Amino acid sequence: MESVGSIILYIVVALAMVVFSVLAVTTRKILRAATYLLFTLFAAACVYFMLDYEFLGAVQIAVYAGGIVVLFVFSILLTSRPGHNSERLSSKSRVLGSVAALAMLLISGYALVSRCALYAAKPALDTPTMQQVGQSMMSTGHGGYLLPFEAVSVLLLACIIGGVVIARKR
Amino acid sequence: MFSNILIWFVVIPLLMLAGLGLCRDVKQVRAVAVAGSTALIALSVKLLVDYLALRAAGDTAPMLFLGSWTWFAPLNINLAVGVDGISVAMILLSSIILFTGSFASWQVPQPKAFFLWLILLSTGVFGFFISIDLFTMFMFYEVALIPMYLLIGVWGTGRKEYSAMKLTLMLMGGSAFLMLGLIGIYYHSAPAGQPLTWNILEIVNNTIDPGWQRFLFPMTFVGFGVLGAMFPFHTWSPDGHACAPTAVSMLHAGVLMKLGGYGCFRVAIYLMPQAANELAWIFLILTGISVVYGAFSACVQTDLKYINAYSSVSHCGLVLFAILMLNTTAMTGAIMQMLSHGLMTALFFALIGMIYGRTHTRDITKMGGLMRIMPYLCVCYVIAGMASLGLPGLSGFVAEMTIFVGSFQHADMFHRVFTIVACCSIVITAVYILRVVGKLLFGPVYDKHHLELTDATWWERFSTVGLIVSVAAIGCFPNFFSNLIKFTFSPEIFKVLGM
Amino acid sequence: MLLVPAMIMFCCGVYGFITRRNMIAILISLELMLNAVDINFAVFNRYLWPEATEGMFFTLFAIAIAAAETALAIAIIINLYRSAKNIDVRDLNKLKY
Amino acid sequence: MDATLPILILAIPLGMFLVLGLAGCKMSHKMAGVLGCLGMGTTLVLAYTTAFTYFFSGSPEFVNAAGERLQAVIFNHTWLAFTDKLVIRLGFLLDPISAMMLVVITTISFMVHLYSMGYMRDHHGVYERGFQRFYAFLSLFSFSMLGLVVATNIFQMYIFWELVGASSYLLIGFYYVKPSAVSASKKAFIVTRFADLGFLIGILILSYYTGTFNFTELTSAPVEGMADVFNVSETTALSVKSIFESSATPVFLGGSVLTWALVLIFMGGMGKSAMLPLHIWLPDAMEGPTPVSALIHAATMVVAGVYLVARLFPLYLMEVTALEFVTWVGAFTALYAAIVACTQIDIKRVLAFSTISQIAFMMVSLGVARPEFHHGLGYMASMFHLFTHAMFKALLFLGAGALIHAIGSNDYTAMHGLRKYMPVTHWTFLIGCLAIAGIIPFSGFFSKDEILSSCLGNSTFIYIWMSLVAGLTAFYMFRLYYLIFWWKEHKIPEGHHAPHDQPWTMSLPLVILAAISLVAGFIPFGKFVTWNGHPYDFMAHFDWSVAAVSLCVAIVAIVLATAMYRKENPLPDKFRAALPRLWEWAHHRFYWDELYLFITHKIIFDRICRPIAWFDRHIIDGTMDAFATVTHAASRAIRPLQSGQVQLYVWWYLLGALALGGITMLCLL
Repeated sequence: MESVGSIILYIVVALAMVVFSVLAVTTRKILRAATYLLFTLFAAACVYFMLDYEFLGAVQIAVYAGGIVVLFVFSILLTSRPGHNSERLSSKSRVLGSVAALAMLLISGYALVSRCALYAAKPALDTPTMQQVGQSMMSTGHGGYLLPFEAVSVLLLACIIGGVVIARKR
Repeated sequence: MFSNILIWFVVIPLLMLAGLGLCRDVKQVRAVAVAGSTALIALSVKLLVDYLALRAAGDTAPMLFLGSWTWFAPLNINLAVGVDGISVAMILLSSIILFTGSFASWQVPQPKAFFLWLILLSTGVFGFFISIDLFTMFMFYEVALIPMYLLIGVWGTGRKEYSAMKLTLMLMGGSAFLMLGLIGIYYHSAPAGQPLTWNILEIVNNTIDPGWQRFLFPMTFVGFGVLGAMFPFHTWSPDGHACAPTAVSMLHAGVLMKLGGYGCFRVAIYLMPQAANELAWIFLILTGISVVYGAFSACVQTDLKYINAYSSVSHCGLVLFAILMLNTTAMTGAIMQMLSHGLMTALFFALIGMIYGRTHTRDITKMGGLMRIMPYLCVCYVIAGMASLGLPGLSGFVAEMTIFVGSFQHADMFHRVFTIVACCSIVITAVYILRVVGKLLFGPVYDKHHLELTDATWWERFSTVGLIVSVAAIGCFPNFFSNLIKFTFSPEIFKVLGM
Repeated sequence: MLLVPAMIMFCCGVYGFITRRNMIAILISLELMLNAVDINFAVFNRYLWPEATEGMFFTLFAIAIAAAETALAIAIIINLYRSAKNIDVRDLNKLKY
Repeated sequence: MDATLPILILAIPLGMFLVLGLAGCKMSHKMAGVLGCLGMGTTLVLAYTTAFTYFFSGSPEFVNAAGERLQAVIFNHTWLAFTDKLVIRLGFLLDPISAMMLVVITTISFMVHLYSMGYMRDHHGVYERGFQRFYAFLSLFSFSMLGLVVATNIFQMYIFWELVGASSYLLIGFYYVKPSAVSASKKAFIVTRFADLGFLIGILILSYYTGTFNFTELTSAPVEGMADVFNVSETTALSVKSIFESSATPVFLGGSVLTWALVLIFMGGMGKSAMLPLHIWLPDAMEGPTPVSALIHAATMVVAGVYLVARLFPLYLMEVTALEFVTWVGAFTALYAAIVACTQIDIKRVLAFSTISQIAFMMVSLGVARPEFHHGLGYMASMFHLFTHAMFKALLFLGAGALIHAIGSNDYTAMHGLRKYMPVTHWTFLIGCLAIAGIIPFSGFFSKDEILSSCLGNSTFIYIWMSLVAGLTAFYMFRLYYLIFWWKEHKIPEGHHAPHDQPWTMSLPLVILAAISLVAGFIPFGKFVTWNGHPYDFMAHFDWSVAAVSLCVAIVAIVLATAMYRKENPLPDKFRAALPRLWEWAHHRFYWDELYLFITHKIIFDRICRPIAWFDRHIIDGTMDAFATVTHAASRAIRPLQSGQVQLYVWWYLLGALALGGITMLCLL
């Protein structure tokens, strides 16, 4: 078993994650939803840290929390009309949605419970250093990710251009 | 590659397409169309002469002018070409009809686009007749079908969208069967362990497993039979013909429907003779029905084009009927009927187009006494009618008689009885042809406005004379054509049947 | 163990995706689901094959692509808003058929 | 014999057809007519030369040492080879009957060409519209008919058989603006076409079993000793014979295959020769110009059926059943047509029914001919009657044409008492009537007498029957004669010229034909034409009792006609009143036309064609359309799924995913 500290950490992180994600999809104010999303994302970053993937956690914070959420906020401000930023959900769709979500939860939960050891110990691992990550990114062959890296960079370029073109004022 | 004469039958239309693309006005379009189709006629005459010269020199190979160029090696697809007497006859027919069709569509609207599609269609037709590779054949077949949709849908009359759609869908349905059949043949084209092939000449050396033949034969026969207007898959033909513009009707009835008969022979029967022998009776019944049924239906139609479309059902039914008899004489008759029907129907449709262009109606109850008004066209119509009802000296007679005599030589009583049933069509044909001639051309003038109409223009005369001369040539010198075709049905085709 | 909150997060995403009508809210739900999946990748990698790095890198790329996708989606949403003055998905069905 | 002459006989009319047909509209009317006459005149000379050579040259090609006439194939060009054995050849067969027919056809045709120069123009000398076309068609007909009689094989005969049918169609419909002419031509073509179907099937059956089309091989077989006469090797002859005598040939519906083949072939002859159930086209064919009726529908084409049976006569001899069929069809037709002829008003219709009746005489004569009796007298009599009938019937028709041309109507009610106005026509017409009535010494007497003799040789019943018909013939012909030329004084309508005789182009043929009708009876026909080529002297076997009886019958009939019709009197009306039902039926030709109209319109059109067309449009096409409709409906039905509501798509996706997950879960349980 793990240390008590890590268990407490786990509980805190898990709770934050669950609570904030639930809040993010149930709140009526869209700006609040974005804020809750931010907290959820932080929690996810914590998970990465707990898994010893520091670089991943850093990226999560930088890209998601730092980039995407900001984008969200800007777009919300751009698109919402004053006093009109709340939406009313019909109870029917809410019921249906929660039924679907619960069913989903049930099925995947069952799969999880029946297949995985819930309390498995974390194997020991040398935290992959930045150097290792960088080398993997830039190398080919087994464990090398040059091709996806390049693909992603092209994709990002395309996104930039696409974004500019789409959002351009006519 | 270009030293092979056959490849030019595809190259010239393609060059014509390029030429049409550069055209700026109507005159240039006409010039390209006429020049190209003249070149094709000249080429097909040269092919005929060369072919006969080779045969006279004692070349007894089943196909001549062979050529093969790899196209897609992993699937053994080649552009393989070669012709025998039947193909030569069909190529000649196609080029004559294309030539006369170009003249018949002298004043078509949007000539450039029209001719583009028309020439693309004829590319497919020529390609189909010269190929001996099943895949290439199928590809050209599709190339010939698709432009039809646009030609009818854009340049047609009446319910053109409906008809174009119906025609295309039914023919596509047929080619779905066909494709299954062809792929099936491909996978049984060689003995186990040997490389597969699409080449007809190679497949024929390997007898396809009879069990598979029984499955593949109906596929291919129905697939081509749809285009050959076999009952009950003929209903695209009346609507399609009725709505198509003149030249398209000509090409379609004259050449495209022949693709069906030719394919039935070249693929279904040539490659799968045992199944053909076993299953012929089913299709004999269907085609026998076509023959009589088409003729009866034609008797009560009032639209000129419908009459001819049903008459085509009857005549093309006779083609398939004769092919299924599986003997040399009847098959020769079938091919001659294709030639004859092609020319004669093209003539019919050309004339109907010309009459329609003047009177703006095709309803025979709304016309009458045209003989006084446009004697030239009407005389041509009478000649076409006479050819259709089988007057000796014109092509219909020799073709039908060859079929009847050939079919009656079949040893089986069932076949002979069906031949007699098919013979009855000559009477019914006379009924509907004379009905039209009597109502349309003779009698008092029905509509006073028609009195102001003019007779044929020079290009119309050119077009009709060309067809009439061809019809009369077959009718007067049938032995030439018969011998040209007959050699193809050499004994080795029938060796499997023990005939 | 870490999969459980991820799973719940995913279901929240699903719930949000099918109930919310604001496009940005939908996008937010989408991000939740993506994150849940990312966590799964990382967890499986870490617990089952600690020596391998595929899961981690997959997550890495997923984050990058998600960022790109979000940026683009937001651009579209803003553009839509400009033309339709509305970002309610139920009213934006002109592209059907 | 050199082939040049025979080739020219066929080539000149054909060439004339092409020239007049293609270039006719460019030349003047007169030139076209002169050209046509010249062409036909040349053909006439050539044909006479050929026939003369055949009958009198004594060349071993044509006659053997025993004096028997042979069949000679002058040339035989392969036209279309179906198989090695079944080959259509276009050839020229000379034998007694074809040589005789050459003479008949060219004579009548030339007369008609000449006559039409006068007939086809009005009283002011203006030529009719389409005059060149008329001559072109006449030439086409002459070509086809000549080709038919010289056919060397049955398929060549069929080819020209169809061609004469087509030229007959074109000529009947010459006045194509007249709806009645159009429908008459259509009727003629379709009825004969239906008969030709039988002919074709007969040919198919015959050729299937014998493996040949050639007349020499077909006809040389059946009777002993024929082979050497017709120049065919004994083995071929025996093989054809043995085919039909062996039990290997199947029996179908109680008749042997040969019987069926022959009956079916005879059906073709019934159509062309207007025998009973298929006779309806001939009276209507009188819508054509009168010279055409004289040439085609009296003298030449309509006897093609007789010629066909005569050509295959040795085969018919093998199957007496078929010959009896021929006899009875002929006998009924003869009586029927004679009765109908007594009640017609239109003079051309009277002549048409008379033609039907006379052709039926020839058929009966062939039907009763047996080698046992006077060496096949009936065959010779039939051919003789064909010859004489062609002459006097052409004469009568041309005479009728002259009358019609003068009066402008076909009805005798518009004529009456014309003898003073048109003496030439009157006298020649009288000669024609006497000839057909069978009065000695006119030609009809001899040929009819021979027919009756041969009937007597076969059965007394037929003899009495045919004598009765002969009496009726005399009666109706003289009824016609008196009603045209006597009855009462001619009334000239106001503002019209008095009718007068025609120009020489019309009178000359009348005189010539009258002269032939007068003397043709004295031709020793048996010396030239017999069924097996063996010369036969009829006069040596002449049966004076038969001759006396037939003469008496004819004279009684003429006396009766004179009494009834010479002067206007109420006797005919009394007769009519006495037998109202019979008169009514006969006047309406026993309602055959109505029956046919019923069958074709009510049954074939309304009960077969229309339902088939309906079936095609609604059932077959409906099924095809239904495929499209169902596909279309299905796509419409599922289209709302593509609503554009993203969340609905997610719902579907989610349901699918849940279902899959659920299934997986259940599987894992």
